[in-house]
Amino acid sequence: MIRALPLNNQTGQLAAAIENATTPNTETRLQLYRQMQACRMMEQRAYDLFMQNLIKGTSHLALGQEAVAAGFGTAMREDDYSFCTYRGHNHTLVRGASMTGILGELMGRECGLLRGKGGSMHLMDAKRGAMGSYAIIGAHMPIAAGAAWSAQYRESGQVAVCFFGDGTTNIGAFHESLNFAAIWDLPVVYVCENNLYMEYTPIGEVTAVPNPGADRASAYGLEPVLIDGNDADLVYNVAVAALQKARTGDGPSLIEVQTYRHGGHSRADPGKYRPDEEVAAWMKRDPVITYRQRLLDDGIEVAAIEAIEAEQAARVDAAEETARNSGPPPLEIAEIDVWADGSSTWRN
Amino acid sequence: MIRALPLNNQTGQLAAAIENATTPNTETRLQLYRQMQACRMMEQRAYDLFMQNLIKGTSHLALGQEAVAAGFGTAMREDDYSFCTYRGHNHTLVRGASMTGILGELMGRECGLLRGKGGSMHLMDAKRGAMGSYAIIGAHMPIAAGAAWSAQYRESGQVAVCFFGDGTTNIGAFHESLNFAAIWDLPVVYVCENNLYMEYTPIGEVTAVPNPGADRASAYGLEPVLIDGNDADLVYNVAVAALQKARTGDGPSLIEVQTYRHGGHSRADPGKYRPDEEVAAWMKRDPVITYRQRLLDDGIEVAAIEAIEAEQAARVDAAEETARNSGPPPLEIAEIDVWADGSSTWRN
Amino acid sequence: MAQLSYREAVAAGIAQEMRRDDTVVFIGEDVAAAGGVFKTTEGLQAEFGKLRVRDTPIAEQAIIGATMGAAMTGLKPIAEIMFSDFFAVCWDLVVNQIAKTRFMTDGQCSFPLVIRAANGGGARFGAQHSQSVENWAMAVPGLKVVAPSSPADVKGLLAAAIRDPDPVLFFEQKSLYGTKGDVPEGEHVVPLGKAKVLRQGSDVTIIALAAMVRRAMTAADTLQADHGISAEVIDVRSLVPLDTTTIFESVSKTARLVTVEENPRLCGWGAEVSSLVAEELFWDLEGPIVRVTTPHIPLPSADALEDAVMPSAEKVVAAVLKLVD
Amino acid sequence: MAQLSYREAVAAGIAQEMRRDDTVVFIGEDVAAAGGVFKTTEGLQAEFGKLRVRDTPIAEQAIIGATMGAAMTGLKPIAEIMFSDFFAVCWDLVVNQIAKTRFMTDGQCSFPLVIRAANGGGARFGAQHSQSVENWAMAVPGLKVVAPSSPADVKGLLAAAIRDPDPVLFFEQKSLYGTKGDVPEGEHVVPLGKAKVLRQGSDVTIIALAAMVRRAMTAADTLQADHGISAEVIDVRSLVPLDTTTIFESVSKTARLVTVEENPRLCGWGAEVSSLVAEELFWDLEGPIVRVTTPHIPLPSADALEDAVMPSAEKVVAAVLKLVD
Ligand SMILES: Cc1ncc(C[n+]2csc(CCOP(=O)(O)OP(=O)(O)O)c2C)c(N)n1
Ligand SMILES: Cc1ncc(C[n+]2csc(CCOP(=O)(O)OP(=O)(O)O)c2C)c(N)n1
Ligand SMILES: [Mg+2]
Ligand SMILES: [Mg+2]
Repeated sequence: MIRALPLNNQTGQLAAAIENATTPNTETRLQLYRQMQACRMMEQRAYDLFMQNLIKGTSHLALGQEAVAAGFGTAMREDDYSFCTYRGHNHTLVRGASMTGILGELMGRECGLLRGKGGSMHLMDAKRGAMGSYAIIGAHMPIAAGAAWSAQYRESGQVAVCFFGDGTTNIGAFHESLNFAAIWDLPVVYVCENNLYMEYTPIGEVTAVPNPGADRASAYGLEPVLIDGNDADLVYNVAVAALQKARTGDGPSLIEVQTYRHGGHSRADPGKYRPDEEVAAWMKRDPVITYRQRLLDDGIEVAAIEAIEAEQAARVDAAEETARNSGPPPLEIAEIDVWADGSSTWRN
Repeated sequence: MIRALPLNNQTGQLAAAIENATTPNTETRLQLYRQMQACRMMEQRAYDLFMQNLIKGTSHLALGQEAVAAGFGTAMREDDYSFCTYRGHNHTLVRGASMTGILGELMGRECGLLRGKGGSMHLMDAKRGAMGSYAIIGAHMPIAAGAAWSAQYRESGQVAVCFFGDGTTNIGAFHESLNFAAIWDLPVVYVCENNLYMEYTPIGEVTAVPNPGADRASAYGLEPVLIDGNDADLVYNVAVAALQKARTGDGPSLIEVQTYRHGGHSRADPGKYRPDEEVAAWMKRDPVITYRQRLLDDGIEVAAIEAIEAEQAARVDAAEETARNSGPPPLEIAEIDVWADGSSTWRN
Repeated sequence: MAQLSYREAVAAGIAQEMRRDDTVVFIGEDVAAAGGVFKTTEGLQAEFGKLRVRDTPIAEQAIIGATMGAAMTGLKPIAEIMFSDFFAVCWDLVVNQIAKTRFMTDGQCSFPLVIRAANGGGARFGAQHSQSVENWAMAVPGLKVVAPSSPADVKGLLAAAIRDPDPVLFFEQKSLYGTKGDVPEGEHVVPLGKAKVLRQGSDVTIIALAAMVRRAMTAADTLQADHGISAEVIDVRSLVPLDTTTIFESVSKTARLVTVEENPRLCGWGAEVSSLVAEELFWDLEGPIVRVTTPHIPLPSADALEDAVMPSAEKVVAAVLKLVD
Repeated sequence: MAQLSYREAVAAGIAQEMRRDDTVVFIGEDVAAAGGVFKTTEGLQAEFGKLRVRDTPIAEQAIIGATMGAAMTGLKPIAEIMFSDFFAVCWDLVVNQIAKTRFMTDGQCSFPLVIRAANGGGARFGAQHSQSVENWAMAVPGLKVVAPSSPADVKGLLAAAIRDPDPVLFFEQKSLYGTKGDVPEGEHVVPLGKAKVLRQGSDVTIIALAAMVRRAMTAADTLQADHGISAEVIDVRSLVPLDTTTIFESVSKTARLVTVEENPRLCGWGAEVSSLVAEELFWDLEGPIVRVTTPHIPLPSADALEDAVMPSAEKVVAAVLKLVD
């Protein structure tokens, strides 16, 4: 069940945890499935809403990558922090953010999580520990380290989890953050979602090592970890181990998960630069469909699975409905909340 | 004679070259000694000039690190490019820059290499391939990659050599540059002069790995190389090998050399944070004094050595004399040469 | 004349210069095989090959640093920063290295390079992908700063920027990429540092840049039609060098100045031009100098909000009316 | 009152706040064990321990990013950027993340943080260690910008900046570190956003910031003594929020304005103030608004050259004489 991808010298605390992990219990697995379906259905709906031109601007879907958000989201403590990118709808949703808020934000409606001020690339639900989506590559990595530093200083036992892509491993902020987190033993888990492409360019063409995350771990004294990111059980187990490690003072982790986005990089991109066979091979490894089959194979009742599907489908319908009926944000809000006093005044 | 410091997994093209290298010939060795003495005497004189308050602003001496500049400077082709830092007097001198120009620049005189416009941290002698001294940590690393890219594109066979410190390995530009150089197979040699301190902080306190340069090489698919940087013969041999590798299209190298600065970080710093025993141990490994003894032990005539010493002492005296007699730069030059047309005009 | 889009004019300008000078090379993220995320550089790699048109990693410091190193050693590189907001991740290379090294080294090196970037709002991309940051660049000695408003200027000014021996930051307005216009077919070069009087007028001078130029023109039409006010409209085109001759001539004639800039209020290029006029043409003025800007806020993402805060033709009209009344 | 140097006032301000609030923490390069390269933070680690006062690697993006992350999760961090020129290596974190995230997220998070930096010229450090970059920060919505001119203001404004719930960039003028002045002994807090009239006058208003304040005062003395001109001198102290009330009151009275700023000419804070006055107080003015700035060049290193290009009391006098004559 637990399948780590082979990697040289992959030894250490996390490798041992992966080795010894057992299949999550049924309740957890159903939650993993629920989270994946929630993400999947929400983003499919978002795609439909683009097509109807109800979502303006850009948007970056993570269709095909749901097991990562679901695995970590399920493993995290409620008060843990998460930091993600413009491709962060799912990471935000799994922390408990309102689906209406997410779809509303994509549509630029008043009911949006940010009332339309941020847009699809900047989702945040701070009261649920979803500490924001950042649209400039690498920027959130040191910010996540800072949240972890704060947790460490306050001895709160919280952990920060930071999601980013393969392409992000080549920017300076990646390097600074990893070194910084390592020397201060910060409770932060860096999750590199390697979906094989930085926008339109295959990651191998711009990266000096085959595994952009895992092959860099030793540069920070960290254990190299590379796993199948389409396997929700595995992601969950690794997440549990890395969160535990961070929570008990054993410092940061860098985890590379291999996955694939089903569509293009962003709204504007049909993703045609990818070989058909590659796409087809990965579609076969669809994390939602394969997990559903695995649950059935493992004897979980189809009724339980279908109940989740129905419940999430209804949730998406309701969210869309509410978002559609929400008006545009009041224009006044464009000039508030630059400052903590609620104003945008720069003079007296 | 050739002593590489032990490092795990140190295998590859450069390790093999170090293994197989022989002692440089006598002419080369006398040149190495000449370069080291030139650097040593010039910087000692610079120190005296501070004390007389003839050098304003800051200044960063590399007393104790001369074998690195000498080794590379001697191995480089005349048309190769070098890029260095604020601690770059020696790297500039060994490329053939005028000593008068260097001391004059430190003193802010008209005879300065930059006529006083740049100061001690920005020495450049472009026509000799000394492509500048950069005072913001890490910035020159991608610039050196660019010069190497240009050489590669023009098929000129030139190599760029880029010197930087241990502390520099923790900044983002380091990471971006190494990855960039590696994927494009650029003819650039990155030389990390590990003098154990980033300013006043021991490098180990702020770095996640014991060897800040060598332990990062594998993150860029490069061979880890760690050598004694106080051994001019060894530095020279490694430089020859790395330059050759770059010139023949085998791409970049990252070479960590261990060395030590005898004085403080900069003019303002007496260097008191360093344990006395540490300083004493390194003074015993003074690259100039130990090399002199080695040459004698290897049967080189004392007369040849003393001739070099006398010649360089005279050179420093002459340089100081000329610089002292040079006036302040004409004030008009403060407002020229922002643009290639010689002007600083921003309006018509 | 050919009809080209603003987007197509980018590739046309680069191609024109790459054909005549093989030291011109071009790098950036997804610019080569994919032709750029805004499709501005399609066809260049096919025509000029993989050595001259290259994709890079996400590493803006490496891109801009390499561009600088190449420029000081014999090439004429062009780099793309995908969104001008990302200048912030490589600002040191731009402002501390590229802008200063020639001066600091007493003129030992030149930096014939161009950095192109998609700039400005209107695409509902949110605050980190919508900024107008020409003023960031204008504030730094050693950088030339250009921002075209039409396809013909894109091609001609880009060609001039590539030929220029100094570093040029070339701001392409992303909301204009789809707009079309006539572009001279053969070699086309528009000198840097020349503003363009787009419309003659006698009552007020309106100066604008990039996407704001059309809004200023629309405002001028309305002012004429509805209020009988004759506005002269100037497209500044280049902030450095700044064509104070053309601007001053106009203001001396109309005695009134309104600037229209997309950037947030404080320290924009409009402030600089206003302060120049307030210092040098004070006695010619017959009224306050009014600046129309985005308020001093980050740009909101929702379409309704974004439209509400950016300068519009209506806001320009209102500003002029307040001034001329 | 105690006599403190500008340098000592930094540590005094930080210590005052760290004593009253243990969520205040402080990080930077060589700031802790060594007390800072300018010796501004000596004694802090000894008093507050290694967890509250920490040395970092050379990694400004990590420093500022961590500061942001800590601020949004319950701490009140202070970070040092050793030289303000180095803002360029972490500008994205400052301007795109810290400045915008509160606004973008509809106010979900606050960023009670301070970034201190040694700013400005006069130390013969050359163009990469001598810039005055307050105007870079002023141009970005979401940042408060403070630059004290005296030890008392260093302590009091720094304390206010630390208490402020918004991000404050605190520019310490490195050429002032050695200057001394009276500083109130007990708790001392000077509110942000209040300019200070240092000298009353009736003929012209001179506004200045940081190191330029003394030069403005010297100029005012000379103007009075040698020319019988009565100059009012205002220390702006804070660029955001900007105390237009105090400035406008003064200009309404004197009808003439001279700004003195250390940054290079284009798009400085003086341009902003000038444009505000040219728009809102135009009818009160009796002459042009004159800006005294460093020319639009990088700063040269040699003492003779550096002194020649920076604004001086003589240049301010000359500007006023041209204006008042
Ligand atoms: C500093 C910076 N450079 C470039 C971009 C444009 N950009 C947005 S997403 C992206 C690709 C990111 O690839 P990866 O890290 O693999 O994440 P993925 O999109 O695959 O999830 C790029 C280059 C950016 N947002 N920020
Ligand atoms: C971006 C940046 N941050 C900080 C500094 C200040 N600074 C100058 S030298 C230095 C230490 C550099 O250490 P290292 O790389 O080991 O070089 P060394 O001085 O030992 O030669 C620091 C922090 C700087 N110049 N640039
Ligand atoms: Mg990717
Ligand atoms: Mg060092």
